[in-house]
Amino acid sequence: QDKVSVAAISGYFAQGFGVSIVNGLNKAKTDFGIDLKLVDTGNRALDYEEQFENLAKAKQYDLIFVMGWELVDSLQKVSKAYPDQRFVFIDGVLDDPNMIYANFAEEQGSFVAGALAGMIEAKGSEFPKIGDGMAIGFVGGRDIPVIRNFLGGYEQGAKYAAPDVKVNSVFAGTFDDPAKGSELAQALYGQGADIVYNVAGPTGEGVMQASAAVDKYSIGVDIDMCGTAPGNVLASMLKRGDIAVYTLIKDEVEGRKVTAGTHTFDLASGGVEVKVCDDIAPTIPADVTTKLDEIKKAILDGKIEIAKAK
Amino acid sequence: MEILDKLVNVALIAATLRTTAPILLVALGGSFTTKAGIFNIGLEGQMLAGAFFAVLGSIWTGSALLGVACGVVAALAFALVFAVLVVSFRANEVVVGLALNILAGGMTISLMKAIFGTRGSIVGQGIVGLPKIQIPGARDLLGSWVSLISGFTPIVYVAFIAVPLLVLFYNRTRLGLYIRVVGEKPEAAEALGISITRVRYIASLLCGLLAGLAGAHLSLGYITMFTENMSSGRGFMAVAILIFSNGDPLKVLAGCLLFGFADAFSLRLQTFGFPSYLVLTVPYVVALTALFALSYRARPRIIMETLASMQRLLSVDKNPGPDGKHPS
Amino acid sequence: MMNDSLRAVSGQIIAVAVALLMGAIIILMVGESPVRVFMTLLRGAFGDQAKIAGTLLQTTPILICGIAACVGLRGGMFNVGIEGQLFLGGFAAAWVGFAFPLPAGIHMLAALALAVVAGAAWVAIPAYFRARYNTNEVVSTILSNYVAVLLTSYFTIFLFKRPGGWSETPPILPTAYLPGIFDFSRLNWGLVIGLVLAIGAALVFRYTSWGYGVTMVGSAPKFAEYGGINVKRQGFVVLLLSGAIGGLAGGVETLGVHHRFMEGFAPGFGFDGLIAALLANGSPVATIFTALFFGALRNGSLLLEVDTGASREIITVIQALIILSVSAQVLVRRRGDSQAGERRWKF
Amino acid sequence: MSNVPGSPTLHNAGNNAAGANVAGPNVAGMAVALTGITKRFGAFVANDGIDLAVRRGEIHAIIGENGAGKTTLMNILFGLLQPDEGSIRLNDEETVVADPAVAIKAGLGMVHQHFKLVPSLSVADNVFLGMEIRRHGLIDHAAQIARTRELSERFGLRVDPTERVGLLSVGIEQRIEILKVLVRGARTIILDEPTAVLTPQESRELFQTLRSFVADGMTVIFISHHLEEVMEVSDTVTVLRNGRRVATRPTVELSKDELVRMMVGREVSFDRRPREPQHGEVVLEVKELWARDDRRLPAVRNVSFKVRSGEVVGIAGVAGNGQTELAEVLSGLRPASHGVAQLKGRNLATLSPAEIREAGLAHVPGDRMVRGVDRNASIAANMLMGRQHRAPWSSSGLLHWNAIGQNASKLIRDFDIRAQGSGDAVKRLSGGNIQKVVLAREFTNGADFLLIDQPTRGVDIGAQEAIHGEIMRQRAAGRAILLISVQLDELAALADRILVMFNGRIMGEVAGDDADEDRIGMMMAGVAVPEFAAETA
Ligand SMILES: Nc1ncnc2c1ncn2[C@@H]1O[C@H](COP(=O)(O)OP(=O)(O)OP(=O)(O)O)[C@@H](O)[C@H]1O
Ligand SMILES: Nc1ncnc2c1ncn2[C@@H]1O[C@H](COP(=O)(O)OP(=O)(O)OP(=O)(O)O)[C@@H](O)[C@H]1O
Ligand SMILES: [Mg+2]
Ligand SMILES: [Mg+2]
Repeated sequence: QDKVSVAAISGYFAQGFGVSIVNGLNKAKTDFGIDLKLVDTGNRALDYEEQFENLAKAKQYDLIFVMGWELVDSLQKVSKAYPDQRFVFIDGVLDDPNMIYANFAEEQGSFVAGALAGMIEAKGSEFPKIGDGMAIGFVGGRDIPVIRNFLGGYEQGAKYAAPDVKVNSVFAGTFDDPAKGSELAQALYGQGADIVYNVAGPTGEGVMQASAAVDKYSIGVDIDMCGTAPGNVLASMLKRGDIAVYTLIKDEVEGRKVTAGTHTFDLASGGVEVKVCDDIAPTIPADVTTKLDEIKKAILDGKIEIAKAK
Repeated sequence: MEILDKLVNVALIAATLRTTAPILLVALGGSFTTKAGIFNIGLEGQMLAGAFFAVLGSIWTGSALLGVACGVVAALAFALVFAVLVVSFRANEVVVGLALNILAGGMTISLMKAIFGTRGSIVGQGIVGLPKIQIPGARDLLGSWVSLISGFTPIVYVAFIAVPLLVLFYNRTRLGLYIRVVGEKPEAAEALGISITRVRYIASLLCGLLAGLAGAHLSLGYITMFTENMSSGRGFMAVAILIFSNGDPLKVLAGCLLFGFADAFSLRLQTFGFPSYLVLTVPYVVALTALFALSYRARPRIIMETLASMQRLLSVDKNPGPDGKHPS
Repeated sequence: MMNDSLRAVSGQIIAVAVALLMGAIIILMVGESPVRVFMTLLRGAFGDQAKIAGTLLQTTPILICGIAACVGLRGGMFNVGIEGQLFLGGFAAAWVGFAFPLPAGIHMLAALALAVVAGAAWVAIPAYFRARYNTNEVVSTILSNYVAVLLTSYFTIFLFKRPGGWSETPPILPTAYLPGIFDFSRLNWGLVIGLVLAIGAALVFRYTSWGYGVTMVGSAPKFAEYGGINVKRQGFVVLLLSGAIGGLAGGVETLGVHHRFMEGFAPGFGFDGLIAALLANGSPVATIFTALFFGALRNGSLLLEVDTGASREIITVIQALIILSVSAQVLVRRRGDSQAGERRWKF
Repeated sequence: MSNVPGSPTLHNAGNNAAGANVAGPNVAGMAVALTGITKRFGAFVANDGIDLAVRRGEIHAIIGENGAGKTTLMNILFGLLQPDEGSIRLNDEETVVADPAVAIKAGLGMVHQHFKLVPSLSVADNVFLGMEIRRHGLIDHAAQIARTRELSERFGLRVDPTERVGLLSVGIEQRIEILKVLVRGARTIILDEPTAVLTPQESRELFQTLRSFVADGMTVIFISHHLEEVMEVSDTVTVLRNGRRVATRPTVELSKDELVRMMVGREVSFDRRPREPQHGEVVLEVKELWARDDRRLPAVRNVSFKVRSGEVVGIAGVAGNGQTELAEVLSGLRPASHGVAQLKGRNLATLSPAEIREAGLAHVPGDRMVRGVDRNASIAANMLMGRQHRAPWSSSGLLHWNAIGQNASKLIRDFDIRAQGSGDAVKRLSGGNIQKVVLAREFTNGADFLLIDQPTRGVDIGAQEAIHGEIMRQRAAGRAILLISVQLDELAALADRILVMFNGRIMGEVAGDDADEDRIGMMMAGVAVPEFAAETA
């Protein structure tokens, strides 16, 4: 087989999860020498279909990775018009049987993150920097279903592991305003939350920096954010877009043509995971670690059902 | 009551000051152009350019201050282009302002891609942020109120100190006076040999200076990173405040505080379960309400006018007419 | 006369050329070939039937928003809130489209009508305060944009979200679709609506007593008042009309292209339209051409990203440069003129 | 063209066509000498090779028809415009007046036709604008106020330095303008139509001031359309016509008639018009009318009068004493706060401006640039205003531009408007011609009541004559006319009765035939003159 050629299209390459996908694509490019084309959709719904067509008409891409729910409509139309073109839809499953899906279980990772945060908050002043607010926080980007899914998992995890801990959630309404993220986080900290989980792209960066400013804890998302505020980042909930695209491309390069169907990336496959930051890990009480492992196992065994947001 | 305590406290005031500072700075910048008779809708772009180049400068030089300087220089460049087109070529200021906003958005993204290979945000990468200033002894004096005056990055102080300085500037310095005259009555300035062109250039550049500072504050002070479109409408907000304050520094301050407060307050409201999308409209709705209320108030008021006319009647002639009794 | 307009047109062309030259330099600087970039742009905009249709598709909302802006400008009103009116109009049309089954044709007209009403209603308060208390409409409409976008997001996500999937309303019923023009493109009758509006507006302004009144209100309000024209009412009506057309733009997008309302679906069209109208100096007919130009740039840029290494933001930059250099009108303006002179639009 | 040998200085400058033909005994040199000044606006030549020499210590009047190029010439002299050709010598020194700063430095000062004061600043700030007194780098407001007070006392120009200019009357504004010029150490003062807005008393005071200036060795150049003034106060007169200098002569050698002839190239009679008393029915009746100004203060107070058809009722008064507000109430642009005004028996308060026009009002507004025309629109479009809903200019909402254009062309001919065609933008016309556009529109729409506000303000004498003739024709045609003017001679020439307004009230009434300038002047200044006041009481 000659050189594998891959395109990826999204409006979110700039943000956490998108960044991890771009990382995976770039790694694949270095490792396998594939052709890679990144197309940024921007944010005008009118443009999407034309962009898909431009890619499909080129007839040169073996796989086209698509990320973002707002693209679904255009994607479905174009994939119907170009049935030979293989599209990989990342982060969801549609009802089109001809498509390849890379689905993530962000609610599982968020559940674990919620459990971790809840248990640590419940420790109160036994744990450094924790007050007696018995609350943890969540800052979302826009109030959209994907983000709600994170929040849902987080809330359920906290409730499961530490029923007394309250979850305060807020949304910035934008992914592009770190200053607002910082203010939101400070508002949450001010109201007694000691740990804030952010799922808000660049807005979330503000949350991480706010945790450093007030010396509380934050939890990163999508990629490893432990470096942004050392000592104040408790953990990162990794959503390994990089692993997903890399695996699929690897299959393709090695001659196992990726075929229609759903590929699930969850706790079990390492597609989502909670990474406790190295500088924090030693301070985590043993009972928390133990309980966390139990929870992970229970999820893997299907003993814990996590409701998905609609 | 507990809810109220949770909502309204020192932290809220501190947050108000933080949210106010960037808008205040950029609005004070716009005050120069507004006073000079130029409608500058390009504040947003100047601020964005300032934020981006401040981060670049900070990375390149490893110094936050030099970063700020870079941001200011970039905003000044935008301001200069604005001035050349609007003042010298007399282009429509709204077109130029909007185009410069578009340019700033496109340029920062293109440059980000060219320099860092990514779109989106620049985080880490060796950006040096501005330090927070702890005022020595403040804690002993003020106790828990200390967070109202201590612990901000330097540009926040600059923003608030700029207000009285601008009052002084407009009332007591020659340049300030000329800026006002050029805006209010350009023929007068021209007839006296005050160069309208020069004054408008200077006003535009002063505006760029403060807008650049505001941008640098956003990316090196408020937080330490750059992200696409991170000015997030603050420039437009400043334009709104400028119009109803007419560029007067004290009114600008009042408008910005109102806005900053609405912003900070609404962020807190969300934690009580109001839908985020509705809560997020609060600052804009507050600004709109203020705008409408102020213009409603500016409408002739019967009591005031009757008083005034009675006063005048008394002072001018002895036999008052029916005015007191028949206000229109 | 002829000479004047000829000079003006050649001025515009040279201004665009200057901007393209600057653009070429920038393209060189980011390591691409300007020739290739411009050829790709051309191909992307006019390369084949489908591309031309795509360009016209992009032109449609810019044109309708541009006409909305023109109508306002003619009456001395700066409607910077077209964006918000478009969002509300789009949502209103979608709502009629999915919530009220009606016979074909009537359904579409009803949906468009509600879009128009929504746009007008959204600008009504700023318009009222502008007319009655002289409240600056630039500010009030800019601010109401933010509210409109957030509000439609709220409607979409909290009240009418389509079960599962992205934040969008349920799809509208086919009875409400605005018919397409070709089967190979999403181009639809919205373009015709835009063209009719443009030419209609030009004719109304030139050839009706009402249009004469509006023009006078816009260019010399005190004179119009003196001449017996009700300036306040006319200003109110003009803003309302402008808002109505803005709402229509949203309705056309929803019914003609997307067939549902998506949260944040069309950022910037209002501003594009406003700039197109300003570059056309408030003339509806000239706006057809400026809108087409912007539409072509946008559509061309979509191919650019696929076929070359340049990013679409380069086009944003070039677009901004074009606007700047056209606005400078380097050739048609005399430089030594007094700065004290009046400006066309003053705040 | 007068061909008089040039003065020695000008001769030395290599120009023998200059017109300083006054050889006073103490000619030390020329304060100002312009040579061959030409200024074109596009194809139009506003100044055509003008030479002008002004002796030090004289009052030099410049007269000419509207659009003759007077203001243009002064603007060039003061550096506000650059000449296309020609040179300027100030105090015997060749000078390129690149901008007003150069002129000011050379000792020139200019009081403009339209005042250039900043309303939000105090009197003192305005006076010192551009040359602020500073201490430690900051403006010293106290010192400026003190200096202004001192100056105003020294030159007898009474002002309160601390008041905001926006609140002051036109007469005081002019004093401030003159103070501005003085404080800059001007030795040569240019005044462009200084008396157009003043009362006779104020004008007289002004002339006294000017006299005292020249007595101090200063030089005054002033532009005026009032020939009596020119005769009374100037030493030398320069006449411009069509952008050229026609003559420069010592005033004593000239008669008014000669001046007029030189200005317009023909005779103009400016006498009282012959007229028969008319006793038509009452068209306008105003009863106990009150109205407020923009600051919501009473501006019209308890005014009552009637205007009959075939009658011209004049309203005299210094600008700003309620005339504008009265006119606005009568045209429906301003609500009355009390009292009634009836047009042919219909209460104006119940009608919109458009309905009042329908009911039979024609209005020549005092502020013609703002109210009277759209400067950017064509003459035709301007002449359409108010009749855009009427046949034959429109039908069922559609305009008929052919008819509109033809009508405009006809009016351009009938009213002798100097324009290239009905498509010309109004802003290209001179002040007087713009006024004729307004008059042409208003006088031809068949209204029974003509409300005419300052018909000849800033209009040259030839045009004045034409306008006055037109007003008398309208009177003869049975129109009721309310004529508001600050020019007493105009009122005396045209009005059957003159009402004098002061501070919003009617101080008294005089029959047009025995109008007495001094008495009216006293009433205009607010001094009650018992025998007249009695009539209206
Ligand atoms: N004629 C003029 N036209 C335009 N701007 C002027 C004019 N004269 C002064 N300015 C501006 O006013 C400011 C003060 O000018 P000036 O020449 O008085 O400086 P200065 O005496 O050194 O003032 P300072 O004492 O404040 O340093 C400068 O910024 C200058 O650009
Ligand atoms: N900026 C300009 N552009 C074009 N034409 C002009 C301009 N300024 C003046 N003109 C024309 O030049 C001529 C002379 O104008 P100017 O103002 O000097 O006349 P004037 O003698 O002062 O008349 P008036 O007594 O009416 O004030 C007029 O016909 C006028 O229309
Ligand atoms: Mg003049
Ligand atoms: Mg004049």
